[in-house]
Amino acid sequence: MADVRAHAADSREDDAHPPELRHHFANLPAQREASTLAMWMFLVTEVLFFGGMFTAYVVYRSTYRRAFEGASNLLDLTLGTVNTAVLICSSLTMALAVWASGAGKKKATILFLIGTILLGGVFLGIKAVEYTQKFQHHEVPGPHFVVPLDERTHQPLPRQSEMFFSLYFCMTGLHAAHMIIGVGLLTWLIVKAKNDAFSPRYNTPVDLVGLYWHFVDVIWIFLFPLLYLLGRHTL
Amino acid sequence: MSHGASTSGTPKAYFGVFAALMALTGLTVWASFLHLGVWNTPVALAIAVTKGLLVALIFMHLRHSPRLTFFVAISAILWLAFLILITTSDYVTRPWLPIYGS
Amino acid sequence: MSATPERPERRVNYLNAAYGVRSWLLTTDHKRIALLYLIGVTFFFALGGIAAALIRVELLTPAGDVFQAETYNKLFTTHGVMMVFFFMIPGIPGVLGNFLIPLMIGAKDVAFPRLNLLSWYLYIIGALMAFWAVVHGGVDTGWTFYTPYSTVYSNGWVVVTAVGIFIAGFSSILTGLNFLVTIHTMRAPGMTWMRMPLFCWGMYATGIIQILGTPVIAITLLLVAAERLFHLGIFDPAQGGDPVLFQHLFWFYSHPAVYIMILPAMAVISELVTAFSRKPIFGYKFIAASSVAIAVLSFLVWGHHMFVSGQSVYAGIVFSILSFMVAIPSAIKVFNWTATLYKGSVSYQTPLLYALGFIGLFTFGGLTGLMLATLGLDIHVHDTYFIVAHFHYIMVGGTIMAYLGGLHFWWPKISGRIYPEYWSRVSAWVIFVGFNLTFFPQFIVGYLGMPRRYHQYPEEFQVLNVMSTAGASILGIGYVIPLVYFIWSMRYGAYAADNPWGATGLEWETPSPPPTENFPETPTVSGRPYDYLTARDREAAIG
Amino acid sequence: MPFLPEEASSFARHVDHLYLFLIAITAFFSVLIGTLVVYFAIRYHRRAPDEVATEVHENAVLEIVWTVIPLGLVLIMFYWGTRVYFRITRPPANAIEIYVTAKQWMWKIQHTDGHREMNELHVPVGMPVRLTMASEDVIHSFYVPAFRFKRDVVPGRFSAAWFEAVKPGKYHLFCAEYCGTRHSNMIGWVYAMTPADYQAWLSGGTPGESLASAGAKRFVEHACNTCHGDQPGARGPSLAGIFGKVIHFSDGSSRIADEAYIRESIVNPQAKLVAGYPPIMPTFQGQISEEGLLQLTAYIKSLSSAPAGTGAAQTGPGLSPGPPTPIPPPSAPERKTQTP
Repeated sequence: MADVRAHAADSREDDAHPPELRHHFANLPAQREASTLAMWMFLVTEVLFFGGMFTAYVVYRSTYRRAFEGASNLLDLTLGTVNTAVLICSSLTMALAVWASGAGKKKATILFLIGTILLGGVFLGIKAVEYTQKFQHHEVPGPHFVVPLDERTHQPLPRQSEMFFSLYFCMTGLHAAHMIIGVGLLTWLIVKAKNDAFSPRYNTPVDLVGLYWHFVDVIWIFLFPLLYLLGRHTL
Repeated sequence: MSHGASTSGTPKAYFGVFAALMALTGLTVWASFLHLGVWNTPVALAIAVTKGLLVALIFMHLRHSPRLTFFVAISAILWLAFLILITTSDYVTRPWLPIYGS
Repeated sequence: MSATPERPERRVNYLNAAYGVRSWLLTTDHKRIALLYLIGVTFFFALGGIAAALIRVELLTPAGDVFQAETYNKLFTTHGVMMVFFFMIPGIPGVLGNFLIPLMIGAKDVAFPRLNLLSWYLYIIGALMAFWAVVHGGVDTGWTFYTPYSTVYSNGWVVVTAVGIFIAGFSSILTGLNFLVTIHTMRAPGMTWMRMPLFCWGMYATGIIQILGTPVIAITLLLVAAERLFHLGIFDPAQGGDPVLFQHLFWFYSHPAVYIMILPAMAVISELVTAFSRKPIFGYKFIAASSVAIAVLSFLVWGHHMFVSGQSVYAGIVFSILSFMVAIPSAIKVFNWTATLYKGSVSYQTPLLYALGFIGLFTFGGLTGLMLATLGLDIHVHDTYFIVAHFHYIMVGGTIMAYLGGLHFWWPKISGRIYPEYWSRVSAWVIFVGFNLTFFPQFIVGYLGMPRRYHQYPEEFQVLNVMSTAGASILGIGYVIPLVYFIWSMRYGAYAADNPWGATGLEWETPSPPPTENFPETPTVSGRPYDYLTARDREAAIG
Repeated sequence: MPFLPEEASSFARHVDHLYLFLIAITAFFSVLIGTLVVYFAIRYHRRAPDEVATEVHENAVLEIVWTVIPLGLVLIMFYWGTRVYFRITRPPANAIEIYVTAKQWMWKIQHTDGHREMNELHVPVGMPVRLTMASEDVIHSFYVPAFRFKRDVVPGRFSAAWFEAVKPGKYHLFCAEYCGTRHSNMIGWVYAMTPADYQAWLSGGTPGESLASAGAKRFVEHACNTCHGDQPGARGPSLAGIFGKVIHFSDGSSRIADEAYIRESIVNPQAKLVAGYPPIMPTFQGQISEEGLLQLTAYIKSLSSAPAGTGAAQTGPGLSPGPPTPIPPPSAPERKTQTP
């Protein structure tokens, strides 16, 4: 996803006269408005990018309802809930970082950015734990997949539960990839913040990375109920 | 066109949204254990949509953004709806084929 | 034509502002990036063209005696992938869009110049990956990658090609994004939406499709690659997957993609017809609205590719009626172009020959498209040469004609030179004749039942196939001639004035070729678009 | 007409009439636009280099006219096309059942009375024929241009379509959906024969074991009868007489039992649970070949139409099924049918 970093890099702009103003823009607000509009359009492409998998999820869940409900109950609910909470906290610290950079509080900005990275790291850590659990239980789709047993009836789930795990790994895997890119962007922001790149007049890059991070959080906000909670009522 | 600090909200607003999101997460987990029959999924989706709106409007300061950004966000939801609804309409209407015609 | 302009060499322009490979490969000037796209797009058009020539050679005889079946399948896949993803989709937006949009709206450059250069690199990386796959054994799935053949049974370089198209897809997304933000935020003072040239309206509509459509094929190809690498079963029926779901996700993008190909062509034609009738366009608002209407409606019609594929009867009916609705804005545009010629002052130069060719062939291609939207008929003609003929009439008869027309029209602005008028008219006619001889017989052989992608076919179809191959060779020659004289004109062509055609538009108010910063100072715009001096204005001026 | 293939099926005529209507419209508008464009280009040719055009104002009425007229024409096309489509997609009740299995690069065709053919299909003229098709690997498409008949054969489900030959003859059979290396070799012939010839052909060749009886064996082999064995209090719903009837499910929805439903219930039984029965049936996804699924479906259908005994093939009126004979020697030599 090199384009995301380059995209944010492009709107970072540090050139002559007011240092951050690019030669072809009239003034800083115009440049900020253009960059924000571009970021929102990029987020539209991300919505449709995940949208393809949500379509597959909707179609296969209606076709193989029991398999999906049974397989979903095998996911670790506590880890999922904790992950959701962690991500919401990271969204909070990210929003505060954007506020701090806009208010010119350099130290607070850096602290909040570090907080966001740590929370992102915790999220990825929990994801890694979940993935290793799946590997151990042979719930990873592909040749080594073993049809798991239903939580309640201890009967083997329908074979199509493998489809649920295929979608689970594709969706959460792509989400995790976006998280990793987000963490990369945040570390780059911290480096710039240390060099006094941001001021109340110019904090566009922090704002844009904030938009991206909040978007990744919204994706998880939808992934969590659709993947973890769909079958709980059958228990 | 607002710029600088005024585009982002106040910390107080952020903590309010944070609390709401945490509460809604708890709510959706709790609600998933209830036997609401066919209503389980709509309830979960409604909660997720509320959380998404909270994040978008306040964390992503969509409220203060120019109208154009608002349209861009709406177009994402609309096209996602086109993709999902029209595709599922094919699957829903597949068994409607009459077996023995007139 | 004004007196022979003084040699532009002495004046600094974007071509001689800097020399050396670094100045080209690291440029952020939208005009240079347009030329980089021109080189890349021409190279991959040549590749696709060679594959097409070999296919036509094979189809001279009913028996598959020139190539083995495996090689033939790789040839038509290469032709499809190269032409669709690496020529048609980046073609007009990358070359003419990049060069002209900033000039037409009076801006110094696009909104994100470095992102623009990144788009070119993504395009080249993606295209070269696909080219590498072709050289190392190729892909035999067809450009549509239908599963489960592409995921389970094909042993070609599907993953490398899919990732190549995925990367080139991002180039298309970022180009669309760049154009949308540029048109929204960087129009010159006074350049309201209703004073913007129709070319920009067409590119705006194309940008909408690029932004909203491309991500879906990106995820679809990613899922195909994941399925091949990790043996997932998302589209594999043996593990519960549904191949028709792949077709839904694939065509959700790929039908709007054909509008990514035709909308820029229509945008060019609006400019050509106006400039060579020396008359304001007829129905400006209707053409602009039609472009955006096509962009939106194009996302609702993809099911007409799947009438016989097991899609439900009722979904077929819904897609059929919606496909008819999307045809209406195209009809409105054709009528408005024709009305623009009425009472105009029409001059026969090559761009106009291409424009007239476009209007004729696009009308015929569009109407055969209506035949395919008709449920009762599509059952018989789906996956036959009737379909091949239809989309070639739109893509070759439409988009490539418009692309060449646009290239000739703006060549003086791009290179500061005039192309040879005689040779360009000859090649225009050669292309028109060669094209019709190639693809009209395919309508007939298609309705007679010859299926697509056939390496060998029954004897009774041979006569029509021989005609088609004959036409293809003429068409091939027709395409080589412009390549020769455009390169020739770079060095030996006459110097072009700033406005050789006397056309309106901000791009004609800059020198040819324009300086790097386009305009000495940002121009202001007033009055209606295309306000050509008309007879009444002249009498008013004299009176 | 030289540019139309033979009209050898009942709906071919309707498709061709629709085609001629659409050609007329295409020709009319292409000629109209072509001549207008050329005429304007000549009539208003720029004679002097500084000649200017005459002002022509926006004309909203004209715009509305050339929006409404295409809209009207397009709706006519849609209506006519959908009417022909309904004729094509609605199989009549008394059609002959023929099962087709598409495999990478060949068509295996089985008649209900046990006749098996490779890349060839013998059908009587004047009788509707209903094909139930399944694919063992990739997507194929059964395409008979002379019948204007085309249906994709998607793996993982049954595809059903019908035609009725009206003219005896030998017609091309193509695979229309790209299916791999020898896609262009997956062709064959459809022989439409007069009923007398068809009878001769039927009784001539020695049919193998009928599909329904093979299905009965498989029904026992997979222990389906342990639950679906018709005895009272069986754990699974009885399958006698369900074909073509409406089945009510435990979540309140209901559906007509067709081949697709039977196949889905074998491959993915948890999808639709018959009211009053627990979801205990295991999935047979990937354990029964396409051939086996066809045989089981034929058997279950035979339970619905024939009141007594099993294995009696469900055939149309006037066509007596071939006598059940022991397994024939390797396929009898191909009989050359006399086409008029």
